Amino acid sequence: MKNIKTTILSNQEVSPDYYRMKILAPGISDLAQPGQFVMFRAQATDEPLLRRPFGIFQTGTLPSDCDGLPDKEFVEILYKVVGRGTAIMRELHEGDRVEVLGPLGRGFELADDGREQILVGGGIGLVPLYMLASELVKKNKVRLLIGGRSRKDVLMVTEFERLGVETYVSTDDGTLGEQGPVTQVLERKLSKFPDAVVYACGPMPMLEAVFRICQPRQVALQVSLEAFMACGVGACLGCVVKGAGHSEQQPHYLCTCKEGPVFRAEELDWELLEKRVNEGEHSHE
Amino acid sequence: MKNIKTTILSNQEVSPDYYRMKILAPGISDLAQPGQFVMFRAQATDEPLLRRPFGIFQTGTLPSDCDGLPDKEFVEILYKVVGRGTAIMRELHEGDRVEVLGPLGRGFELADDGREQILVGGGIGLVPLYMLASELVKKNKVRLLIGGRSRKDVLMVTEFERLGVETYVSTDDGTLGEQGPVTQVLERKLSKFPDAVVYACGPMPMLEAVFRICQPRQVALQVSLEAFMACGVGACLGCVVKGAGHSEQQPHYLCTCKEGPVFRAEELDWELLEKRVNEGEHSHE
Amino acid sequence: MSEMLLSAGSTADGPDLAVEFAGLRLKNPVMPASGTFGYGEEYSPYMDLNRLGAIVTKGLSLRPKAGNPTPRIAETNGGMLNAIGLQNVGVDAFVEQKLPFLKEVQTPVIVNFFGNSLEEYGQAAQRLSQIDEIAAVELNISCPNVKRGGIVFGTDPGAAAEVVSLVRRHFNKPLIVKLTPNVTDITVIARAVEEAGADAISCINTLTGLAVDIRRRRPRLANGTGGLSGPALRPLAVRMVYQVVQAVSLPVIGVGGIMSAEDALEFLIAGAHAVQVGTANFVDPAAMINIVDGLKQFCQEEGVAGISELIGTLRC
Amino acid sequence: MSEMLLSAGSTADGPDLAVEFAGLRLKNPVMPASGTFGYGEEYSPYMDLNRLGAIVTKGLSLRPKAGNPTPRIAETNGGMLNAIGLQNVGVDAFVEQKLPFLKEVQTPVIVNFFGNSLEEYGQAAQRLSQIDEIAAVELNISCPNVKRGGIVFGTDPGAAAEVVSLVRRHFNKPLIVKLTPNVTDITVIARAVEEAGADAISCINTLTGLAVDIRRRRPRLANGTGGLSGPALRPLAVRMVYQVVQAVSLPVIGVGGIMSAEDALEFLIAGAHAVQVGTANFVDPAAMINIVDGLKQFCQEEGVAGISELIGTLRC
Ligand SMILES: Cc1cc2nc3c(=O)[nH]c(=O)nc-3n(C[C@H](O)[C@H](O)[C@H](O)COP(=O)(O)OP(=O)(O)OC[C@H]3O[C@@H](n4cnc5c(N)ncnc54)[C@H](O)[C@@H]3O)c2cc1C
Ligand SMILES: Cc1cc2nc3c(=O)[nH]c(=O)nc-3n(C[C@H](O)[C@H](O)[C@H](O)COP(=O)(O)OP(=O)(O)OC[C@H]3O[C@@H](n4cnc5c(N)ncnc54)[C@H](O)[C@@H]3O)c2cc1C
Ligand SMILES: Cc1cc2nc3c(=O)[nH]c(=O)nc-3n(C[C@H](O)[C@H](O)[C@H](O)COP(=O)(O)O)c2cc1C
Ligand SMILES: Cc1cc2nc3c(=O)[nH]c(=O)nc-3n(C[C@H](O)[C@H](O)[C@H](O)COP(=O)(O)O)c2cc1C
Ligand code: FES
Ligand code: FES
Repeated sequence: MKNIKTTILSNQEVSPDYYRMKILAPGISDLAQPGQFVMFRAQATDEPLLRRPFGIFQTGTLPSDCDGLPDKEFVEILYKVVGRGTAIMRELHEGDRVEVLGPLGRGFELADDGREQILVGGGIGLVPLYMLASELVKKNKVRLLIGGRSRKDVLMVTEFERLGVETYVSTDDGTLGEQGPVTQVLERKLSKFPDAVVYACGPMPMLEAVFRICQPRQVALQVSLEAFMACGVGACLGCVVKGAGHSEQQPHYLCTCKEGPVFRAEELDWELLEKRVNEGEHSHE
Repeated sequence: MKNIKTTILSNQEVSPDYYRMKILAPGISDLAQPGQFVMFRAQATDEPLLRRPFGIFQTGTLPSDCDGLPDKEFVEILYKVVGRGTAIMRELHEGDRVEVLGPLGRGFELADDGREQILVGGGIGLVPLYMLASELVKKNKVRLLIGGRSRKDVLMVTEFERLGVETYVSTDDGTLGEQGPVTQVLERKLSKFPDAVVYACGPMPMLEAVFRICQPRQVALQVSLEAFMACGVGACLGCVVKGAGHSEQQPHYLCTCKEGPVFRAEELDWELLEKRVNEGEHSHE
Repeated sequence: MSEMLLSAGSTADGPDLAVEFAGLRLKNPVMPASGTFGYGEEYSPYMDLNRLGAIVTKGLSLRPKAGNPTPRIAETNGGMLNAIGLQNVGVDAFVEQKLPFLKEVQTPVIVNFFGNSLEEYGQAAQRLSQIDEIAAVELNISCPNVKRGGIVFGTDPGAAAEVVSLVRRHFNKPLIVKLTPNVTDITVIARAVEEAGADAISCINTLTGLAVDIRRRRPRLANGTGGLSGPALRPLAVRMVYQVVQAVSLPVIGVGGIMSAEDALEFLIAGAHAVQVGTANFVDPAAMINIVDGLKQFCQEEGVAGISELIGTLRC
Repeated sequence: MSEMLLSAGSTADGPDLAVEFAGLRLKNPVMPASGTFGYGEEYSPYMDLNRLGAIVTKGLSLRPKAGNPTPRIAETNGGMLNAIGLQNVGVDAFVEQKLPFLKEVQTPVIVNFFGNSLEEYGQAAQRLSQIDEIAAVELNISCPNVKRGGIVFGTDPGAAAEVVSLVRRHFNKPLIVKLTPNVTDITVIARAVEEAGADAISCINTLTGLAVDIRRRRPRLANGTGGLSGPALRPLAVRMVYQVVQAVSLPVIGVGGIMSAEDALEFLIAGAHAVQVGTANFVDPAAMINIVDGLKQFCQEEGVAGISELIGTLRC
């Protein structure tokens, strides 16, 4: 784990509002596990104040430019422009100075013991699944179910296919792949491969739906969560999520940044998870 | 006077830490008078919060790029990197979006009635004198006395000479021109041309010294001042300077942004001016 | 588009931004904060003053006031400190030199004023009550810069009530009282001011701060301390507006760190009937106009016919 | 370089950053602010904890505490709001699980703690007094998030004195009391706390703020309000530190919005004996180390032999 001031190697638009950024990151690149993330900040900006968390899309090494310098170990992130921080990121260029802290958090446990491997992702949730898939394909057949509202929310299909992953696309509006929710495809696959293990990352309602399908079938499920984060290392307790057994009387919180972002489904309190965004019922303290 | 969102035409280093920036500024360019200034802000930055004041170095028109667009009326500023705002400015490129408010303030009165015209400037204080000189040379012989601590503080000599201005350089350490303060040269010139009018811009101690020389000789003197500014238009009253006749009992403040930045020497309270930076004697209110 | 298609309260121009409170009817809820907009004139080359909900003047005192020595302003992170010291031309010069210009503008004029003693407050109120062109006054009991002025009145409920009662006696148009955030419990002051006869509350003035020039080991302001304004302050201001709205039944004008329509909406949703924009004017003279336009757009996007439907809709 | 050339107080390594106050001797005046540095361990992969002047823990209570629902944090301009709700493992788990790690670090450990009642404060103090490895405690009477906790004690001089006296009775190592900025006059609380037996004062905790999600018309924090921290707050914190330093004879630890050595120096020059760094740790885990290095460099540039020569040198 390292906190480095470094430079950007490349920053390219891959589809409207989606960008891939390669960051020179020796000492982070080599340690990164699928499902881990980094805290990122463009060095020039004080606004926004806090670093932003991004999943590690992939790691790798670029050959040196014959300039006598060592090979360039990089971390690559894939981000969607949604607000102030990411709007600033889109303007960055090769050579710009940035700060990166990582690799952070607990990644996916590879359950690559011969069982069917099913990945479920939507939108930007595909990011951590890519690095996971690159690991899993070494020993297993990997299936990826990609869901999205519409054609434009479906990313990286070719990249996954190039890894040898079998991809199934579904969109709510039918503009790409089959029409309907990704869970419809998941149900079919699980009927066929009841012993499969499932890894999921995406919006909360999708994860919820995936959980509702996996739980009665006793399918092993790991999910990667998001949360507002300030520190990324377990120090601020800002990013917690309700753990299994949580109650008002006996609260049980887990740090998304440190105990996650990947959790086994049974570690979480799914009843309350869903309510996360709707909290605020509580009176002022 | 206009408040525009516009773009940068060019931003070039002229010597270490000094930059010239041309800004597309129709509606400002054509109104600007020598000694006036603009309030500037790079559109992307919220930190620093406030706009920064910069004297107008020159205005002009760039021919259109044969792209069918109209000619490009620009305002040019010349700035020194001293802090956060100017550090951000140095990184800006052609095409970057900026906000400019101007032209602001009261510029120099052209006393070009045949009298000798003497300009005295130091460091970044040369900025407003350049546009002034370009006006004055139309009708008069113009002499510029440039002072600075050292060779590197002396800028733009060739530019002024190209206008037809006779320049006299002096530095404290003698690394360029004559050794000694610029006021030494001024004294010589005023002995020769006792009817001259003087225009000065530069650090406060230099202006002070210029005033001490001009006053007993009853030489007409205009000085351009700096002050911290928030609004630049006379609304916040943050930029005031003590006017002639100021006293604790009968205070008399002038807005540097609106009633200045150029003042006739007799409008100011020179006793108290000097103390400006040392104020803070006052007890808490 | 047929009239029939318009929902109640909206006009052919889209959502209705008009607000009504304390006997004032404003075409929209956006006005400058006192002291950041001079006497109106200063910004008139850059904007159409007719587009504002109201104009609020620099704080006036009965007699002219010279203000503090310089430096008077210093920038901080997300904000600025000021210690102008309430420099102003005085009521008479205002009437002679500034009001004629404001009369030509189709926007209500609110005069912010203060005194350095109870007596001065009373005299100023009396003098202001004679000026027809003033739509309302805003009583500054909260300026943190003047030794024997604002701070004494604004931080003590008894003193606040006393000065408000006195001014109330001399002034029968809408009386807005502007509160300081430099207190333990702003609702105590708000209630005192309500009982004393205020018609509305402006909330908040600046927060007292100190910035140090570390090389010179001196305060960066000649006055020592100054008032913090700007976006840094906004969460504090929104909190206090919400508290005051809950505590009293007077309408509240929200002020503190508003830079954009989104910021203004935080205050309106928290219960403010109008907003004042201060430091943002310095950052961008177009700020208030952009906010007015942004409010309209937000109403459109959210499908509400008028801005007043949004006021006080915060669910805590 | 010969020893002879060194001015008093400086060492071969350059200026001396050591500070001494309230019976503590710290190698430098820089320490984390409670709640922003976990229990020390969390940041240990990124920095050498031995380089800090002290380590201050997350606020502890006698029994573990679960904290508030989420979202617990929201970013604002130049700052952030938090309503963690004082989630902590409790004193016993701290001693068992966290302290062993801290024992290995050559840096004094200061335990921040709180209670939800007088009784709880007393019990926690008693329990903490039994732990040898603790160099000092920091009593949080200022947390704005807990209904029956901090705020009651920290805003009322009588209540503040009561809790400090009680804790004082149970605890004979250095007792630091941390004040809230949410008060009209912080010197009143500071004096009460001094008389009640505090050895030092930390100044300040967070300022209560509210941020609104304008689309959902809900507070952005589940708790409603939260505590504002970060550089936005700094001018307020520096002002209050200066006021407290003038008002009492206790040493003061400055905290609020420190991001850089320059920021830390504002507090030291205003009279603080040490500084705490909070939100800056999130922005850059190297912040405190950079500050330590920057303080040394500043002393060198200014030609002072030791940082303590700079403390309280502000001329107002
Ligand atoms: C562990 C983790 C991994 C992530 N991986 C990726 C990734 O690979 N690619 C990617 O594009 N994004 C990822 N995110 C989300 C990313 O951090 C946010 O999109 C980003 O912080 C938004 O910054 P902003 O300044 O542009 O948006 P803001 O202006 O801060 O906010 C814009 C919108 O984004 C939401 N938002 C802001 N911060 C977060 C956050 N931390 N988590 C969730 N929502 C947030 C806000 O509620 C708001 O609606 C990840 C988040 C986490 C916690
Ligand atoms: C009417 C006017 C015309 C000016 N013309 C020019 C010009 O042509 N070229 C040029 O380079 N500079 C000019 N200046 C000064 C310029 O505005 C400041 O250098 C600039 O604002 C510094 O911004 P910063 O963020 O880089 O510095 P900051 O980080 O804000 O401060 C760095 C240093 O600059 C000083 N400073 C900051 N703002 C001002 C200010 N408004 N006036 C004086 N000192 C300040 C600070 O005290 C500090 O020591 C002018 C100022 C005024 C008032
Ligand atoms: C330069 C300046 C001058 C001010 N003068 C006054 C004043 O005369 N009377 C007053 O009531 N408030 C005055 N204020 C306070 C503002 O009206 C406003 O309450 C405060 O700035 C917070 O709003 P903002 O963050 O939008 O600036 C002044 C503020 C600034 C920045
Ligand atoms: C996430 C977070 C948690 C905090 N928890 C505590 C706490 O447990 N006890 C305490 O006394 N202060 C707590 N604080 C307040 C800080 O210690 C500090 O006083 C405040 O953040 C101001 O400093 P800063 O601007 O450097 O962050 C917390 C602050 C933050 C941001
Ligand atoms: S982000 Fe700070 S604890 Fe997780
Ligand atoms: S800068 Fe605002 S009055 Fe001059």
